[in-house]
Amino acid sequence: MLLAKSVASDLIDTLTSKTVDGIVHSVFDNACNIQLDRNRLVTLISPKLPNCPSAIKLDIAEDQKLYSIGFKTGMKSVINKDEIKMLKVFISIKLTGAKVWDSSPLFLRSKISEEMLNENIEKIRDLTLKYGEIEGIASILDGDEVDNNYKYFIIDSVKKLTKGIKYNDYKMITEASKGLIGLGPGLTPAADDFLLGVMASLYYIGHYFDNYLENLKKIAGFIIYDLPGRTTFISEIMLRNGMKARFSEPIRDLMLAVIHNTSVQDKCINLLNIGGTSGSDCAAGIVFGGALMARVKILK
Amino acid sequence: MTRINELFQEELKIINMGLESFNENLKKQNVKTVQVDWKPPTRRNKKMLSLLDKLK
Amino acid sequence: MVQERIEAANKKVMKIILNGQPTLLDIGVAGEVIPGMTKKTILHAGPPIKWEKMSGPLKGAVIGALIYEGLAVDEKEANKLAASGEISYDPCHHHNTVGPMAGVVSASMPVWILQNKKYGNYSYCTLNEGLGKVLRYGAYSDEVIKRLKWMENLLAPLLKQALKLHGPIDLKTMITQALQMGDEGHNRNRAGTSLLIRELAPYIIQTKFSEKEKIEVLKFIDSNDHFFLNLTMPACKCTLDAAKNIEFSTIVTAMARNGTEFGIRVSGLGERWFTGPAGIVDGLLFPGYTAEDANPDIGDSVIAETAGIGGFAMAAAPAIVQFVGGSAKDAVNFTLKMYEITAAENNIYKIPTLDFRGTPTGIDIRKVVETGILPSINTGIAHKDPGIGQIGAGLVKPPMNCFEDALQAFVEDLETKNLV
Amino acid sequence: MVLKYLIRENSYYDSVTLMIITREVKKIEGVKEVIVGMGTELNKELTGNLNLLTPELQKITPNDFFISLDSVDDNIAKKAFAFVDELLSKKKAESEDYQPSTFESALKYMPDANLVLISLPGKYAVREAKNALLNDKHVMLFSDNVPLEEEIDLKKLAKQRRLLMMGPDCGTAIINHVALAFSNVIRKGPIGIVGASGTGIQEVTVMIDKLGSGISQAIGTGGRDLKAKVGGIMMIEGLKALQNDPLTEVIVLISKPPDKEVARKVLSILKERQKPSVVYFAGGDPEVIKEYGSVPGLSLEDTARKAVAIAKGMSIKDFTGFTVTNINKIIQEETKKLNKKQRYIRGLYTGGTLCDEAMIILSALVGDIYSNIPLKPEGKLSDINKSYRHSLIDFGDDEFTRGKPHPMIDPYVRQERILSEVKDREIAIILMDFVLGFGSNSDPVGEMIPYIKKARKIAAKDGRHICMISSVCGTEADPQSLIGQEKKLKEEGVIVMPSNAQAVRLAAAIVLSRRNSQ
Repeated sequence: MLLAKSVASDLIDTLTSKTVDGIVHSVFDNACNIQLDRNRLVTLISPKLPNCPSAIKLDIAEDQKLYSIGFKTGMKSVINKDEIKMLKVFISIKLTGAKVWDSSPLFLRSKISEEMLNENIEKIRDLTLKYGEIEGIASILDGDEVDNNYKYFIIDSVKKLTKGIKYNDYKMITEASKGLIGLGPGLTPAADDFLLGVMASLYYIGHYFDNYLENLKKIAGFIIYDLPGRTTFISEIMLRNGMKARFSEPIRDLMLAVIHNTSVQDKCINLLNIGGTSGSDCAAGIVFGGALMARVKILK
Repeated sequence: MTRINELFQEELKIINMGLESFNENLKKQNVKTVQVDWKPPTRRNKKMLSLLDKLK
Repeated sequence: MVQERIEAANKKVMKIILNGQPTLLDIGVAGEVIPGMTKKTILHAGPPIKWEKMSGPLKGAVIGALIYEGLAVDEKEANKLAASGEISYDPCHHHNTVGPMAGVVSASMPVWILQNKKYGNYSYCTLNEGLGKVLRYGAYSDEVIKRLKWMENLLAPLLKQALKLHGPIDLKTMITQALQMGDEGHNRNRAGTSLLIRELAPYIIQTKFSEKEKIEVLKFIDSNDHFFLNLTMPACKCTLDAAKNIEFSTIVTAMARNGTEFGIRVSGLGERWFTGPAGIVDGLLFPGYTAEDANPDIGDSVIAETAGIGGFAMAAAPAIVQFVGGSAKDAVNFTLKMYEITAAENNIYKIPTLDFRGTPTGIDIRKVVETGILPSINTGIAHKDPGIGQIGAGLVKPPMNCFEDALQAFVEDLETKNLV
Repeated sequence: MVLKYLIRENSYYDSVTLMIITREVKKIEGVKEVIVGMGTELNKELTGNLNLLTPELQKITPNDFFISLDSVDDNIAKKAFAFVDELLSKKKAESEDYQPSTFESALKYMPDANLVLISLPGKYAVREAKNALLNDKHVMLFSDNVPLEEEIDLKKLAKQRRLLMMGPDCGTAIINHVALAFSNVIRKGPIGIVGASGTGIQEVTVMIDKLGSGISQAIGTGGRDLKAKVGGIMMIEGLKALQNDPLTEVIVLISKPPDKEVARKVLSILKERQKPSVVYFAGGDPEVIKEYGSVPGLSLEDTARKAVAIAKGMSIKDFTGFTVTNINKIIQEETKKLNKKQRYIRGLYTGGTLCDEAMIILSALVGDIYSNIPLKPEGKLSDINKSYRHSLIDFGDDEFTRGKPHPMIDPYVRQERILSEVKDREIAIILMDFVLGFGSNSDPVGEMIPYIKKARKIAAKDGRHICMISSVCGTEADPQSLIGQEKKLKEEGVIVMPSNAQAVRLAAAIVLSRRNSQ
């Protein structure tokens, strides 16, 4: 019997005493994804990883590999708000009594000046180019220096996206995102991480400039307008959570640091270390989205 | 009826010592088989082998 | 032919081991019941070792025992006394005794008294102190000393009375049941502890102690899953001791480690120890600890594997496998591998998940050397600094040179008797 | 440019591994472009832009993983993908079945085992084989380079304990319809086979299956059983067993030309019992065989046809022609395509006995044949890597396989050779065998197709047509699909013949018709 250390609020809210069937979608060293139905996911993670939406952090030793506990792709499981039971094996995970990690946004009043905000955004750009992985699409941050196939392929769509958001042109936004969703290496394709970063800035910096939440939500909605079937299942869930302003701890911490001017450097480095190129691609999105919102300030 | 003819009447049950691909192919034919994780008699040194042989 | 002679000797040894009847008789005071024990004797786990060579947990335990015995007032004084030469250190094994982890036994400590009903030999073991900051992990704070005093003045006398009322307990049957309830007798003893409480509870109630004291004792035992370990170990010890010194037998009758060295004894080679460096345990560390914190392997509890349970019955305890990062199937594979180096299958200790096949029993040094397969031992991991306690659990293997040296000595022995 | 791709449906790899792959593969010298990712629309579109897209890649879904790679030549691609495979398949600590460490413990784990299949390195294999025999287990010894004396001791011990000792160097056997090591899936039937040659048994059993009949048992004895010193110990034990076996009605014996004395001993065993038998001694004297009442086989195919005829109670006729109806049309067409200087045949064989049979048939029709395993010493190629006039190469022979996997598993050596052969302006025909069944490569023909294409291009550069002829030794029930393999060859314009013998005869006929039309 394993214990859950913490459970994401967005997940626990959707679970009731009625059990739901799940199938193990994929298993890695520190994570195991269980697909509940068409668009619901449970991610079991090692305590080593930060909290993120739809995740359950297991109470096991840091270096314990999840696949060695016995999770295997295709394995059936049964889930309700108290427990996850893996049917064929001896494993069950107790959820009752686990800490709830609130994945919803933390919009706190900010007292820093606009220059400070812009400075923080530029700092993220420099750190990403210096420490980040640029095999994905983070290379678009530096103009001409690095060239890789993805950069040329998406430069127009990115320009169209920023223009679309600036002029509230929903058609342009959806067209732009159609040229981005699903592109790039990685289990969560690089461009998806980028879009997640854009949405993070949209919400947090949008809130800094006192935009109405509904306006921000509408724009986010159009960014992932025709998402189904365009990218991997895991990435789809990530973008859906992003649309509802639910971001993983490293992203949320960085955004809070940017609008409160606290330890931007550490939080940024922390994000850059996530996954292969995911962290850097997301940081690139944050910079693009941040620079845009700092210019536009109030969305129509 | 030689012992070889007895074999022809039995269900094949195989001990496979060596290439694992042979074992996999036998499993594909639903043959009861066991793969031996074989290593040279004593991995350390000849001395131990000679000691063991003295006790044989 | 020498092979027949060896096979005959081993057959005899296995008969003795499989017919052993470990029975819990009584509780006594170490200094009075353990042969060769004096006020200034400190017994410890594993093969012989000098004070200077001892590792952190063992030194801590010695210091704690000296303070507990009133031979020293504090750590400084105890340290001086320990190194003074006045204290004589000896392995528990040399006195029919076994002790978990540091395994330190001093004169006034209460001990279980067991007898192998079939062959009459006795064995002894202290009572288990529980988890966390305890003497066997090298802790010696006041809290530890206080608990040892409490065990001496309340726990032991009360259990002694209860045992007298109940009469001797057949441990072999109890261990057999525990193996079929998810224990393997080394790292997992929850079932055994529960069976013991159930057996003694009615008699504990009848003892002449206050309500509060009885509750205290029952709560103490219930709070410690490993309470039964200190009975499984002497049970294995008296089972194996009956099979000591059988000429020409290559069966291992003792394995133990003192935190610095791992040692084995072989039936046909009498009292001699064959030692090698104690290994670092490969396992699951509790959150917050890393491999650097781990002390090399320590404790007499590997007597369980020597008698065919513990790591040799892992298939019976799938829950344990989580510690070694494997699946339930791995537990079965670990046990199956042990059949390759043992002489017989146990007649009583059976494993449900292997269709009640007897556990692999009686390690044969010839098979260990020939196959290159080492006994796999489930064990707890102690922190290398005294007084911290257990920081994980996992699997460890003895150094191969113990078995090679033993084999060489065995052949040389035969050569002197020109039988080879 | 060589484009290679890999698809893994519904599989997910952690992004750090993927990043390492992309980075490391790009570093491999000779890799032009690589793209790694999931099969989303955009990734496929981008892959198309980089012209790394293939029809197969077009069909994958966002939850499928793919790698597409463009490199200078195939070796680079092969190296890159070996690296990728290693990274992708870093085996998770799955717990498979229990694997005992020694023969004794395997015996304890499976006491009712009745056969031990040994493919350990030669010097250890003998010790384990003896161990198995002493424990009354039949043995199939796949390992080669076992000293002859050891083989004799093992076979004597087996005979004394009335056990089978198949091998050493025995690659093919089908016992109780289980394909052991390199064997095909053959229908059940009345024909029992004892053979001293691996691919010989495969060709005969496959032919029997194609003719609608089947086998009871196929016993391998290893290539040296009929040598004088060994004296046919296991061949004789095998024949006796088949004679006592109620399910065996016809006995077939296959071997290279045996020692005279041993041949007599073996044939007299066949003579004693009433069961009919067909004997193929690879070019041996048919008269001796007739003397002892057995039917001589003129080729592996002929042997199979005769055994099936006897089994079906039909009349026995020699067969040395073709079953292909428009054979003359094929011969004319191919001859026309060849220029005057194109005169020689080059045979690239993975099966040793098939190569032997080809040499026997060809030397009778077109004269001297050179080889790394010549019929006559004077036919030995001075450099086995350089063909001369008519040359047939057995890539399974020790000189080629030392330290390398058998060509039936890894086609690398033959892939290289075909490219060098076509550069010779005097060659008219390339002969190739493809052996299916368990143990062989999962797609033997597929592996050769790119090289056949390249070979044709090389020849076409100076207007030469190369006539390629093949036969596929396999059955419909084999793991590789026989029809699929033959279709791939035909699509490349390779003439696919029903048997090795007919393929070789066609080659001879074309070369002769080319010479006569001079």
